[in-house]
Amino acid sequence: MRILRFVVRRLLQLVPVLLGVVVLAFLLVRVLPGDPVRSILGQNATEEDAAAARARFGLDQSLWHQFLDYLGGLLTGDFGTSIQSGGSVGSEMALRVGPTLELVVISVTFALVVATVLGIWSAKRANRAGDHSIRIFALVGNSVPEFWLGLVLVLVGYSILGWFPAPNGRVDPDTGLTPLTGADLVDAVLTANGPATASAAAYLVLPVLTLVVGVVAPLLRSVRASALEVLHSESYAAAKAHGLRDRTLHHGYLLRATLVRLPSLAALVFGTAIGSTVLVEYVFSWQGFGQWALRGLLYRDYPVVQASVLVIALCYVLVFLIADVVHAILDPRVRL
Amino acid sequence: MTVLSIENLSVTIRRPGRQVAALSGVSFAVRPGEVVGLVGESGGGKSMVARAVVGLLPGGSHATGRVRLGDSDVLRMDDAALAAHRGRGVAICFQNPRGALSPTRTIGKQLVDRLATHQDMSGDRAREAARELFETVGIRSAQRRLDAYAHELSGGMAQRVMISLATGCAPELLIADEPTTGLDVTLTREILRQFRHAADTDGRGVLLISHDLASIAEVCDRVVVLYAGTVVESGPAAQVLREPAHPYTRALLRSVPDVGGRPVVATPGAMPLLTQEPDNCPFVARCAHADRTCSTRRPPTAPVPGGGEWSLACFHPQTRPLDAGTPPPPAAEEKGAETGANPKPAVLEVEDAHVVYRSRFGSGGHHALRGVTLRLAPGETLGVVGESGCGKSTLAKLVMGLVAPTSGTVTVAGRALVGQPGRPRPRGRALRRARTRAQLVFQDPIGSLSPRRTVGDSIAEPLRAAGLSPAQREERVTAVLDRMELDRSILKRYPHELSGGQAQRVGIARALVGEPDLIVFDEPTSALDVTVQAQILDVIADVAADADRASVFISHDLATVRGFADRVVVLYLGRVVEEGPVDVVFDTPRHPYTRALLGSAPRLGPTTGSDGEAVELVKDLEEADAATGCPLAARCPFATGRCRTEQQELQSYGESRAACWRVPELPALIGRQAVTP
Amino acid sequence: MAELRTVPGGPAAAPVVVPGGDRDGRFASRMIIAGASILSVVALAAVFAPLLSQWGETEIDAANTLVAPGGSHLLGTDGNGMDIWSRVLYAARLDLGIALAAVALAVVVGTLLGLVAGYFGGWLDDVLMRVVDIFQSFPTFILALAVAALLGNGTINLIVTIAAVNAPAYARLVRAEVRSLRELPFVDAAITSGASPAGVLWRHLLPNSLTPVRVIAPLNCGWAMLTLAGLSFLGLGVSIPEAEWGAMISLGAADVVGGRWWTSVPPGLALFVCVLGFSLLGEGLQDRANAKRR
Amino acid sequence: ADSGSKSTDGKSGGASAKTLRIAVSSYLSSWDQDFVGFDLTALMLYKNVFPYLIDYGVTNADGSQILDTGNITPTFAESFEPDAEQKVWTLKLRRGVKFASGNEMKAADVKWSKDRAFAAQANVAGIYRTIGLTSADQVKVVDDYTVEFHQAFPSALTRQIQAISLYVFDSVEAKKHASGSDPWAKEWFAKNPPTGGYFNVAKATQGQEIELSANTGYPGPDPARTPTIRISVVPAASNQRLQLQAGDIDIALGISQRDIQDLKKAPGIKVISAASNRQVAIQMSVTAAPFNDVNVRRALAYAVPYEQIITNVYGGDARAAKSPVPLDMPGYDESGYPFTHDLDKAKAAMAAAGRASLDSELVFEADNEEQQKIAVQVQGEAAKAGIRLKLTPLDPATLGERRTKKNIPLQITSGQLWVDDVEYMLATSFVKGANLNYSNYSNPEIEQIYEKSHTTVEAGARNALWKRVQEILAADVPWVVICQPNFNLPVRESVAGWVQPMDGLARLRYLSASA
Ligand SMILES: Nc1ncnc2c1ncn2[C@@H]1O[C@H](COP(=O)(O)OP(=O)(O)OP(=O)(O)O)[C@@H](O)[C@H]1O
Ligand SMILES: Nc1ncnc2c1ncn2[C@@H]1O[C@H](COP(=O)(O)OP(=O)(O)OP(=O)(O)O)[C@@H](O)[C@H]1O
Ligand SMILES: [Mg+2]
Ligand SMILES: [Mg+2]
Ligand code: NI
Repeated sequence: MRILRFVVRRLLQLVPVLLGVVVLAFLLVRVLPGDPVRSILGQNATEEDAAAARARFGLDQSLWHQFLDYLGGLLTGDFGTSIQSGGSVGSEMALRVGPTLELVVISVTFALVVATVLGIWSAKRANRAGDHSIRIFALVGNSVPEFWLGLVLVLVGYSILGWFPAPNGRVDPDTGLTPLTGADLVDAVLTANGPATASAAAYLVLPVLTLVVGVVAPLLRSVRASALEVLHSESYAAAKAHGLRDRTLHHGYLLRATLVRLPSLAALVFGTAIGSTVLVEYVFSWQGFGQWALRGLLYRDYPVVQASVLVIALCYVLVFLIADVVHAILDPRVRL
Repeated sequence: MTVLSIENLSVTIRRPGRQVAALSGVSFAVRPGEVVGLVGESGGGKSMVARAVVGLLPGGSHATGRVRLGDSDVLRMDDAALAAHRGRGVAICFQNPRGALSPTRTIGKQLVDRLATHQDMSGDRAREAARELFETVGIRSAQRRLDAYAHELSGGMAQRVMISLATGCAPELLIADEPTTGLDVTLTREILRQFRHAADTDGRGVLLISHDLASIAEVCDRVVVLYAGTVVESGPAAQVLREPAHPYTRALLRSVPDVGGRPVVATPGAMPLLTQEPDNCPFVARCAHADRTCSTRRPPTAPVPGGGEWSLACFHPQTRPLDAGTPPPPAAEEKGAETGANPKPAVLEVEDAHVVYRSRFGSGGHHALRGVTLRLAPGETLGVVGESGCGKSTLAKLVMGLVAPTSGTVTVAGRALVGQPGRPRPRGRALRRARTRAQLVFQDPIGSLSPRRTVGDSIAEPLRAAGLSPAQREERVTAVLDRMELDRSILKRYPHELSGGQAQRVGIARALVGEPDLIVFDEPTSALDVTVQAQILDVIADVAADADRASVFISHDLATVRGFADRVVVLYLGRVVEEGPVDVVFDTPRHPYTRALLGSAPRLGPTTGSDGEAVELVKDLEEADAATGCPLAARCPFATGRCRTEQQELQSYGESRAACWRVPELPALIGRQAVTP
Repeated sequence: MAELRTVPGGPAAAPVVVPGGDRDGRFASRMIIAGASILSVVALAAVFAPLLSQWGETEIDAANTLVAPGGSHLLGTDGNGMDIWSRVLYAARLDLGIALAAVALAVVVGTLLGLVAGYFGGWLDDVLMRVVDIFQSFPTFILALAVAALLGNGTINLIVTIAAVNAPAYARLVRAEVRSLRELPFVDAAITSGASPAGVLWRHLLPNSLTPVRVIAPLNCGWAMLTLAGLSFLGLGVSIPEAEWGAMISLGAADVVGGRWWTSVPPGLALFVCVLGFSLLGEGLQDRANAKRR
Repeated sequence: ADSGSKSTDGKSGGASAKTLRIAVSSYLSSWDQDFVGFDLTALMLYKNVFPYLIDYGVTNADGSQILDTGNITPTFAESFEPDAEQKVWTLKLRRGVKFASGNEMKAADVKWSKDRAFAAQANVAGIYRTIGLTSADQVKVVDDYTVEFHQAFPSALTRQIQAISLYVFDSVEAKKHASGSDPWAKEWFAKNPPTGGYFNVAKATQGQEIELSANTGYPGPDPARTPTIRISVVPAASNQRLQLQAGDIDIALGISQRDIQDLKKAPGIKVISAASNRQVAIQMSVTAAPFNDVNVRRALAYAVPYEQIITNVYGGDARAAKSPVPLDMPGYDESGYPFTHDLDKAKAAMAAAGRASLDSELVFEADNEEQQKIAVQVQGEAAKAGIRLKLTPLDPATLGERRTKKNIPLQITSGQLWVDDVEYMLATSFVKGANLNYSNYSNPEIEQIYEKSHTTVEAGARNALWKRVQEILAADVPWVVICQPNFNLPVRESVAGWVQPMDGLARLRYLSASA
């Protein structure tokens, strides 16, 4: 399989990148000012207490030693122990990644669908009122800071209209959801928990909306431009000039050709969305990965920061890889 | 009875700030089973006619007149009628077939779509029909090709698919918009025959659009000549081509080089861009016979006396046959004698050079040149011919030091321009100076100029490398501009503001300005319009005649080489298959491949350039693979086991050399082939 | 290719008019004009802020905190007693300045990287692009926090941060452009004319590879502003109490709930309008570029 | 008025007497009180889920219930009494106290818990030093229900210190999760609290919500009044406010000052107010330029706009402070405290220092809106006296590090002393090397008074010492004391029984809600 070979080759290429990320994150947290252990010791701790605490977390070792230990841990899937909580970073992270990924994946997917439908619609009516208004709307949405939009949505959707649950989490605890993956909607569906599914979905609406509004504009722009290009392309003109029916034209000649260039942009958008969830999480009390990483950074919880950087980087490169594969599947011209 | 009848069609395109009168009172008709050629220069309105016929005029068009298809007027059809009309009534083959095929749908599906829409076929039956159609247009292993994508096809193959798509709609009228541009001669003939076939067997009307009168002459029943959106002449192909009456038709024909050695006569000037329907003869500015009447009144279209359907829009119809009165070219012997008598040190020496393009991943690669040996003295002009992909550009790059030989050596004026096996790698300023000794003129005149640098900058580039002061540079640049007959004001312009002809003059100016020892022309005219091509060929002929400079002229078109090359080499799949003085090779070709090339070259009138019958190659290029032995073996009708196994070396046959051991037997073999095809 | 239009019916003699064509690019031009005018207004406001407001950027009117719009405070005051109107005006300086400087820095660095990687290819390309990958996959806010914590809050650091986040995209863009440009004949022409590698890069590849950059940069400026606002929201923005829209919004955002809209809506609108200006400009330019490609 | 309480959760809405919902700003960092975890949410939860053997009593002040720091009573213990020398303290455990696991609390649990604290060399171990407890051997098990604490020296602060340190873990349960490499079961503690306090942790969803249920195994006085308390994490203050207004939560612990002013007028909500001992100050580094010059320090103390801060930052809800000793603390004496907002005097002081202007940075906690606003107000006025301040918000880690390095020229501090006594204040804040002495302040006379106070027990004599302390501090001005903000807590009207914690850590056991 050529695709498989391509994937393997790309995966190999990821190794140096991830290693670079690991090294960079490792060094970066350590050159930052701030003492990771002071905040867990209390005010009355002496220098000896601090030294003992450092020794507990291996922070008294040489940088090399620490790095090799860390790398060795990574290879066995051990992300280390959080300085702040004393718990295993791996298991804490497992709890946090699910909710955030769920949020981002749903948002980006939704944004992609919206962008595709509206983008093509818009391109077919290029330079008419409908087209213009859609583009302006997308631009407007794109120009509002996400946290601000989130706060307003909470005020309107929850406080004034009362349509959505309070921004106090991801699912109603009374529904007794059994966590599996951490992604509540997925868990609810997997455990066939009806009320939890409804609740998780209701909780998702506003944050997803916030993110979608934030990311849909570039996607829409791209789809519209591609669709226009296809509509103006010789090949589409040829198909049209041969009198093919609209349905055939749409499905056979427009859709796939339009979507060819979308995956790499979608990956980019996915990356920025992961980055900006930290704000959305704050506004909607989402308690996901972003807030966890941010807190880790504020308290210089080295293992947490390192792990979160690595995981975000991993998501990022994997999403790009997936995008490339999808692109290769969509576009027969791509040589693998 | 006519399939298509266009009556007094005028199209004006109005956009804010500009207006183009694309067509002005065009009238002609196409009958069933008839092939009508629509010819003229670029911008003449040929495609606009095609668009009007399918109802795809560009936005902002204002159209008057009628485009009748059967009983109805295409211009005034409603959406439903148009939808029914497109495909079933008319089907178009587009100019750039690879671009006109959807890149993301298999060609099989694209054809099935047509069959499903217009012939109510579906499922397996449609696929089966698609396969058959592919076979009819000459696609081998059609079943497999059904699942191919457009980008996997060669130009020729793509054009065949395009034709099958168009015929798959079962139209009454088939329009082909420049179906053979970019294809080489052997393919062109093959493709054009498909249209003749469609007219003859299916009784369709065919409208064949081309800028190249010569190539379509053979298949057309009638031709219509468009100039600046007006029909200047139309009539039976044989008559119009043999004794064209309109000065423009004559100019057009004379711009086309001919393998027979008839010289190219350039017509100065360019086609005007009309903003409204002309009220004079649009050709007046370029016409040698023009008088006051021509510039004040528009000549009406009138039948040529005694010409049957032949009609003309000119106050001064010409009657002489085309070739009369044009003197034969200056004898080539003169030059040859000069080089023979005076062996100067070679400017260019290529010794057994191989070029392999490594593929980016993994092993293997493309062997683009295999053991080419050349030697060129100052004042000499070498023609290099061969079909697309045979390695002509690679040879040019090799000479220019843009690719390094995988083995073998290349020197220009005694110096190497690039790292070569077993030699020290040239570097730095010395290398840059050495590079300016050889200059290249590119196929794509505009693309070879840096888009964001002014023309002046581009021309002065070699001088900058030579370290000249700005004042010196300016002096040299103005000198060369004068020689290229370019206006000074052009120096401040950017490439996209130039016409193709101007850009190519600039390209030649840049090549000349550093007074190099060697100039390589890589298909310098193939991207240009017919009449412009003739003008540029004039310029090149002049440059190539410089006594202290050697030139290499690369072309896929044999005829253009004949005009001014001293010697010619024929490349096939990276190998030199034949070599010799130009007239000898053209008049007595030895190698079967050379014969095939010459045989398929379009020819006007009765002149036959070479002796004997032509060789027909049996397969398309892309299906031939050069294994060991003779590269042509897979396509050569005379190939034997020995051809397939034994490497062919150049051997002398008279004044020329050819790499084929069967040369002596060939005339006899060809005779037999002609009898039993 | 042509717009696909059917030709409407009508009497035989009258000309048949195909609609469209004339509107090509008009919307793009309008967007460009609208974007440019918005930005000029903002720029003017930034320059003439002292003339347009009677209060200073950080001047405290202690007796009037959180007063509603009207009276001596056109748009009211914030919790510190600072005049919102004048702060919104002054903030334009920092916001525009940081966004433009950050994008400029990103463009310069990214372009250089992309040029070198794209032109020389080979291992250098591999190494540079992996570095770019690393930076690009590094989470924005963590990078920002790290820079802020490393260098302290301040304008320069914000510029560096936002530039670091954006530079990889430019590097990729320019590299891709250079790699396709490199195959074009004009590069060969420059080489055979004896231009040095630096000359080819600088005089031929650079100017031509900037076309997509020019289109992306305005969009990116808008995006940079939003990032800046996000950073301010996380407390990583400009130094307090300098006026910056994002910081003002994040300080005042919670007030909206209490009905004190004026602390965050005016800076929010200003930010919105400014980003919209950039977006319109960018989208217009992109439209135009696309139209040209067609 | 209570239109918001339709809400999504029918169960809790209907039985609101049984369930109380509290919003906090962040999830606790860890359940392990010894080794890690030092955020306020965590400390508050510890107070409620781990058995503290002695705790403050409750008293009524100005009509509100407050913790009585002067009255420390046994809760999970029967008694906690010293011997005659005040060196050996005997702790008698209450019988029948059950941990969440059902195990009974025994002396061994106390011993194991204290061993663990000493092993951790962190929070408690540090605090114990002040009362002469430095090693695990000093804690001795007498019988199943009796433990002795052998202090190295007698201390007047023992009860106070033990009130904040004497918590006990379920050692039987915890030991099950210990291992050779992890003898103190740290890994397990991080996620699993071996509780047995007034409440047990019924369910904890990491980062989101903690459900507490009343510990039915507590036989002592003042058991928890509400069977279930839900603590949900809502980081955005404005969201807490909206949810409180909508009736989706009953108590909002993380609401901003401005919202509190609004909520006072909101229907269905009451704001519990009480004077507090929390003091806000600016500490000046007396060992580094420019604040090593006492005149510069004076200049700043005159330049700070005290009233303006009280109005603008606290909406008037704060008491002006006129001494480094907190208001209400025994020995407080504001006579002779010179500093008010007076720019002329500030300029004069600057002139006395021989400076027209100077530059410095003012450090405060990032993400702390209150401090940020104070900083802005101070910056504005100080500039008028020629003191140009660069505002530097620092994240917790950087702040912590710089504080240990003692290299911050000016910083805003805010907090309350856990022990309501000037001796404790001196010990923590004004003697050389004290932990909260970020000013690096030291004065030989203060050191002397501090030594003397260990043995001075009579109140009058102590007050005389404290008067002198306040004179010295007013002359040396190591701190600019800004004010003492009142405590405000917005709750639903149905909430009753709030006891104002003088240590800032809510005691949830007193809370109840009427349906
Ligand atoms: N979409 C359009 N908008 C404006 N002008 C157009 C458009 N298409 C063609 N034209 C103009 O109409 C005239 C005729 O163009 P047309 O494409 O028919 O020429 P052609 O003979 O087919 O040339 P070529 O050989 O280059 O294909 C030209 O002057 C051209 O500039
Ligand atoms: N950079 C390259 N990498 C790999 N293969 C190449 C490269 N350039 C050319 N080739 C291949 O080498 C062969 C010779 O190419 P070349 O461009 O020399 O042909 P040509 O004779 O100039 O053709 P044309 O008439 O189309 O210009 C072709 O098959 C082409 O596909
Ligand atoms: Mg055309
Ligand atoms: Mg070529
Ligand atoms: Ni078009």
